[in-house]
Amino acid sequence: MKKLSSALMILLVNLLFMTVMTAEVDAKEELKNEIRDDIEQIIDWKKASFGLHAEQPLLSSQFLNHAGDASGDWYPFAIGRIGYPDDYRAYLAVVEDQVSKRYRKAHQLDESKATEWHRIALAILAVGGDPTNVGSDKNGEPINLIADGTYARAPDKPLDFQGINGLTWGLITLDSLGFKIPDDAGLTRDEIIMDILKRQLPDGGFSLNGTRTDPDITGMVIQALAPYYNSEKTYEYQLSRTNEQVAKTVRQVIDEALQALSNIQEDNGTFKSFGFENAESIVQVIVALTELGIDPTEDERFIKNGNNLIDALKSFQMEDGGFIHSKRYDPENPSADPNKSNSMASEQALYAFVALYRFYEGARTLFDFRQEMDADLKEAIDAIKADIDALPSTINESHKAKVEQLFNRYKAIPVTERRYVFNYYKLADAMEQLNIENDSEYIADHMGEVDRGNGAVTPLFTDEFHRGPIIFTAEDAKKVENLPEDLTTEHYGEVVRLLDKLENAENRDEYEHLIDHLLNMKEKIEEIEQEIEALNKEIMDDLFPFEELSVEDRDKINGIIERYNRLSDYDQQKIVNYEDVERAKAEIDSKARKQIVATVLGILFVLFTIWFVVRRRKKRREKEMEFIDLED
Amino acid sequence: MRGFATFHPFVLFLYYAMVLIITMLMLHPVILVLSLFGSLLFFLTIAPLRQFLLDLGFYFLMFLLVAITNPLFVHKGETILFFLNDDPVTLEAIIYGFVIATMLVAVIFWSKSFSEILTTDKFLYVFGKVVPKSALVLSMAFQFIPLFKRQIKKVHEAQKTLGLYTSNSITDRILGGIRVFNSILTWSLESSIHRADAMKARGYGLPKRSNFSLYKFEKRDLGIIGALFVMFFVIIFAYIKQYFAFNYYPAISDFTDTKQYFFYFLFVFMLTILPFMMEMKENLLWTFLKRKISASPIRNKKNVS
Amino acid sequence: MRKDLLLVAVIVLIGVILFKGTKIQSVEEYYLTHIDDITPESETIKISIRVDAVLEHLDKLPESLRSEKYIPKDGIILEETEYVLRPGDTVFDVLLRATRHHKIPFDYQGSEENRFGSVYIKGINHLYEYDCGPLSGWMYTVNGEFPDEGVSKYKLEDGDVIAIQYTCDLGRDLGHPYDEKEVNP
Amino acid sequence: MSFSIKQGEFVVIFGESGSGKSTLLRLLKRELTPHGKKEGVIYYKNRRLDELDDDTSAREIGFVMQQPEVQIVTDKVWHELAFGLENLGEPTDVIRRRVGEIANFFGIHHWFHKHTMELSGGQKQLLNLASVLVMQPEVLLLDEPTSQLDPIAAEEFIDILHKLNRDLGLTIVLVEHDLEKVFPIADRVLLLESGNIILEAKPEEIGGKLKRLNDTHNMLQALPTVVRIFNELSDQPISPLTVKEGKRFITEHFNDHIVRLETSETSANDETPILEAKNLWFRYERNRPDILRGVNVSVNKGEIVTILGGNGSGKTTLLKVLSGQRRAYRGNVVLKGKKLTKYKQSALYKQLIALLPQDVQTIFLKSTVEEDYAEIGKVMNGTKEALEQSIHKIANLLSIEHLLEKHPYDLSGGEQQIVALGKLLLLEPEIIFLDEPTKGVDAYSKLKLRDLFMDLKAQGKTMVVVTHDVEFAALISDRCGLFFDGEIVSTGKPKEFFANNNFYTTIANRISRHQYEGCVTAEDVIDICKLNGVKKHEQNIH
Repeated sequence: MKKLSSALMILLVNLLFMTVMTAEVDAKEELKNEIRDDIEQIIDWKKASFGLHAEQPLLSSQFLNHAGDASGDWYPFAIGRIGYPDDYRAYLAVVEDQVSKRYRKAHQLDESKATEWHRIALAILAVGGDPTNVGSDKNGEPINLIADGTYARAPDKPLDFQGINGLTWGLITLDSLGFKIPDDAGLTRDEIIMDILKRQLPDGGFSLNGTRTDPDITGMVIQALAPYYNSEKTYEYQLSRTNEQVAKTVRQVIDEALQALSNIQEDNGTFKSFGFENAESIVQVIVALTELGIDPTEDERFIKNGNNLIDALKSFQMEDGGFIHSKRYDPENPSADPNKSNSMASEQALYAFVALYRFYEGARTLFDFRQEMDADLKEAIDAIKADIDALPSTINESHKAKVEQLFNRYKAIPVTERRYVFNYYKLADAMEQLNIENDSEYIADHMGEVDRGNGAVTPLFTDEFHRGPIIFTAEDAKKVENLPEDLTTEHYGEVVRLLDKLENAENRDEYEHLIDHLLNMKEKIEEIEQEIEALNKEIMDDLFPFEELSVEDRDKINGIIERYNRLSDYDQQKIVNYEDVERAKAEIDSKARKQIVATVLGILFVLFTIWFVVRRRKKRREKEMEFIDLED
Repeated sequence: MRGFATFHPFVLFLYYAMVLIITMLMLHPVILVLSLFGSLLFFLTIAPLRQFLLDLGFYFLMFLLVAITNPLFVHKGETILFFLNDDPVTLEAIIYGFVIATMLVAVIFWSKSFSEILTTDKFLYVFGKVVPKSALVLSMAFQFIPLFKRQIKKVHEAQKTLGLYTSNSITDRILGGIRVFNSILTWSLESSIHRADAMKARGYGLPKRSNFSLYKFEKRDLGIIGALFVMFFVIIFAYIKQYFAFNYYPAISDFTDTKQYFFYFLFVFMLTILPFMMEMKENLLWTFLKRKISASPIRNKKNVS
Repeated sequence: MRKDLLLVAVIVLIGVILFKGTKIQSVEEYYLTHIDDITPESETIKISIRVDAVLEHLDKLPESLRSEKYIPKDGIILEETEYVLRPGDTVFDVLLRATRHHKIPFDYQGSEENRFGSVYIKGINHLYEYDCGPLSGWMYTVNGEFPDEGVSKYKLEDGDVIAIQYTCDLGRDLGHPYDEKEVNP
Repeated sequence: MSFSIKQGEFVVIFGESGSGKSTLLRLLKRELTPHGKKEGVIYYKNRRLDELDDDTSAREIGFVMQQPEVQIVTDKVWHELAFGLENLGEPTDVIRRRVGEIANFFGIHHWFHKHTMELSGGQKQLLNLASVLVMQPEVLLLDEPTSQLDPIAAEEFIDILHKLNRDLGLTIVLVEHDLEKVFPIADRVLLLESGNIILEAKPEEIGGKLKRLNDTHNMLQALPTVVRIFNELSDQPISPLTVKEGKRFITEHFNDHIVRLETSETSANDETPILEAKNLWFRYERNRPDILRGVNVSVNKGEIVTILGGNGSGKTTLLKVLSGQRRAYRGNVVLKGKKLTKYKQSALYKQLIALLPQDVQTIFLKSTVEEDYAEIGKVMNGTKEALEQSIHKIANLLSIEHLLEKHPYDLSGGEQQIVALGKLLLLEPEIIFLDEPTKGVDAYSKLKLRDLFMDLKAQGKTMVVVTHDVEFAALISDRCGLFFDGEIVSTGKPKEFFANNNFYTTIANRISRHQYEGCVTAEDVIDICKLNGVKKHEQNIH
């Protein structure tokens, strides 16, 4: 009876639990669907902004022209991480071409910003490419964005050259697939971590330059440090701001940072960066939380007045599906119109939703690009998490065996996967309480696993996602023929995409003749690009400052204007400071005019003066003769 | 053949005062053009054609000069044509320059005919009527000043031949000038004693002094004064009523008002054209009379002195 | 003699033009070469131009100015706008940049032309001194205070807020505390 | 003194300068009575002069002064004429009528509207006379009215006076030093000396009476030429007065055996020209007529050359060109072998050239003659002592020591002329140019001037004199020239020069030319008459 009753009890509890569970599961399912809709809306908005239909791939010609720049990489990154069906190949082809081209220049991707490498590497991974083998540099060698973007940077442009941004994104990039850092690189993950930790502010958060927690930077730091949350390594370092000597684990720092974020969260759930509530700050905090396995809809620290982060983020969404940066007009940032969806806010919101979707789906975190875990491991981790959660809130000696057993199970999980035991900190706390020695390996020592590797598009969005053989269709061929004679850089993406498709197509032989044609086109476009670049450089180098321009520069300016006029309207947009050329032209014209007028007037002045003097002299001579007529 | 000039000096003075007041007071382009037109026409009738053309050429250049100068210094106005040394050169300022130049040239030509028509003795007469004492004083001044100037020149000449003050140094010249001036003062004191004697000898200082003039006030003078006052008051009335209001800054007024008050501009036209008409009338009369004279041997035209 | 005078006048005129400079620019060129780029990093000040005081005395204005083109209904010719503060900038420098930037007509008397030794604001947006009665003219405040110095003498600091205002009553209508002060020093 | 003047009488008063002529005249005009102590009574029409009412006094006694310019009050001729009547408060109609009347009488209506400045000296004095006469005076007082006029204008003026006296019966009292023209028309002549009337007689008796009174009296020289000649040759009390009478006197009384006076006059001066002008052309302004048209002059060292010529003929201009004040646009003036234009102005007027202008007052700048002389020190840059010395030397030479402390303006016309010349002499010039040196100089002073010129000539100074005073030219010249129509038409020694002229010649020549040749001065005539002797039958008569 007792047995029965207890069984009944268990059944009852289970039943109860089950219903609660199903209710919970239903709620999560609904949220996921909502998130899915949001993702689709943002993508549709982005497509619409390029004049594309919802059925057309986002990664098509016009969008592809932005491949490799800040406005063109985060979208493929985000949609690749969720497996939105799109033309990833095209993007990969263009971005590889871009990188190859940029590598031929003096500063490669950028003179000082390492984050250029990081962003592109992450995007390439997301669409299934290999960032360690991208196109080719001027020597024909394949380009390794990982190495060049992190440990193999030029000594005078180290990772932290651009501050905390370079460090966090460098670490994220390194950890994306668990890239190894060569022993002779002179840089270790620990060093990067410590470099980040040093920059912690007294209030627990992080910022670019300021003294108070900036939600964006703090969020990014957490995202970068998240894989090491479970590491027991204590870092001893000196805080760069206060010169205070401290010894802390990553977990301690992240917890402080989370508290700092929680402290600055507004009552409506938003964050302020530079005095403005904005969408991007919320995004960074959401992504940070998902990296740590924290559900933003549940963690009390991030729910203010019942407003959670997702609610807060959605308040920035416009009817067209896009997001605005801020609800208030900022004269210093005039592109962030409070009434118009903004590309940057939208792309960040997009990847926040992707991160959330992945989180609820139980997939790897947003910045963990490794193959999804196999079911066994996942099960094991879930079981440990459940058991840890089941530990009573007050621990005593009687639980020691249970704890030790849990710890052993934890240690059985590969080091690099242990981060997914999100509630490990409870176990660690328990062990500390029970004085059980915690001899778990330092995670940083084991993060380097691979030298190279492909990312993969995670097919979460749709099941239809598949990768068939590449067929260059008649439609594609027609597209080639439809390309205009007078090519502009506008067609660059399209040409590269078609070329790549054709070269890799199974039916390549059928359209062999188009390859040369396309190559030719590409070359032409590259010539135009070079011209644009040359013009931009000349404008920068030769025309500033205007005050020092002289009439001699006139030919040069006229030459620039002539070359500018030869470009197509689209390409003319790419001349960054053309307004300055016009200004310079005006300046020079007026200077030339000034000289002419001055010369003419000067000559007149001299002539008139001579005339006057001659007249005066004649007058004086006459006056000498003149005499009052006294009566004779 | 001075048709207009034969009017009583008072009439002439009154006329010039009115025309000058109107020309200088009302900055309306139409009025100024009318005034310029009238002054030019009249000057043409009293001056030789050659002199008239020469004057016209000269004042046209001056006109341009004045017109050009205004926009260089005044930057008011809405329609910027171009920038000169970062200062706007505006259409309004240029037009205003032309208007001012028109006024200036009109005033100059009125003044030129004024000095031709209203000779010093006529002027003195008018003045003397207003302030009787001043007429004699002015008359004496007019006689004495040239005398004084001539004496200075004579002394200078004489001193030069004495080898004094011939150097070109400025101090020397100034010093010389002062000495000469001193001696001239003595001379003028001396001569003024003599002149005082001469005046006393001729009864100056007797209590019942009268003022003689060569001019007679005739009926037609009265008539023209009446006409002048009527025209003047109509014009002033229109001015006070703002019928002649015209703005140059920041934008030039249009001419709708001008059309509306056309009637009043007619009076301005009549006033400014008056001297010319008088001349013309006289000319026609003369040609007519000449024909008559050649027909009959008797000359019946009274000689105007 | 007359010819000589004319000749001298022409020579003087040419001389003056030569001396003042012969830079001739079209309107577009002028505004093109004077647009000021605002960068968010630098120190800034704020400037506004207002004619509120005139709104109550519209009857005093000459007819030609009684238009919304010159006197906006809200009294704002330039709403408070932020500008970069360059080192050594005076109120005048900023005013000149702002009016050029917004293509607002601005007429002034150079510092060398008057006894104050400072630039004197004659007119902004076609509204000139004395246009609204004998006590009218342009005044300025910095952070709400009426400085004693001329516009080209007052050196600005980061964050200063300048208000250029038109007064119809020697500043009393703007809350200027001193009655006897000069309008627009 | 006491005297009376009848109505309609023409009385001439003469005497040495400083004899009180002007003072006497001014006493007769109440308004001009000089300050000072006055004794005695003046009656006008049997009423005391000082009891006359102002109106009558101003109206009935007219006064014309010496200088034409200073008497003109207003700027216009018509106004000047009206001035007196205005003062009397006459109504416009009356003024208009009277002014018109007088203008017609004087022939003024041609320049009725002119500015008074534009008139010539003669016209001015005429205007002064007319503007007095317009007030219809009973008595006309004139104080040396012709002294500033050229001979022709002076003659015209005297003629008008004669006409007024003769035709209108106007009472005229004339103070005059040039008696040549006035003697024939005067009714009575008074000779004043130191404030006394020492002689009062009819003009034809004056010569004889004065000679009897004192036959070396200075004023004998001031008498008209005819009277002087008569005085020397005859003791008769009634002298001829006109050229006509003089001619008759000589014809009737003197033989004509010797027609020509032998002169020992051998030109002692060397013949080297010190100043030469060749083909001078000059005009004041480009579009005005030529004033000099090819003038040729040559002046030898130590010579006195006189250039005669009418009014406005350009004599003064010639002098200015010769003295380097003006430059001829064609032709050259050569001074001591060097072109005048090559000299510096300062060098030219120091020890080389001096010019005495027509209006000598313009020479003086200071308040005493001595101070004025000291001015020259600036030019001559000698020591102070040297300057003082030379001042005294000159003063001594000119016998003007007594004038050194006086104000230049207080001097008489003759004194001014001499003092001004003295100032020039301080510059030690080699050539002295003189423009009308006898203007305003009385007859006696003229003689003094002549003596001075002779002294200077003896010192080797060269002099070029421009004048229309024919008598004076005859007295001083080595050579004379007639300037006419822009050139010098005839030159010659005075005797030949005047002898050859019929009209433009001296009175002495006119009196004697029918009988004798080459007599140009009174002295010449006296000499030749004495030489010829009195006609036999005449001797007995007297």
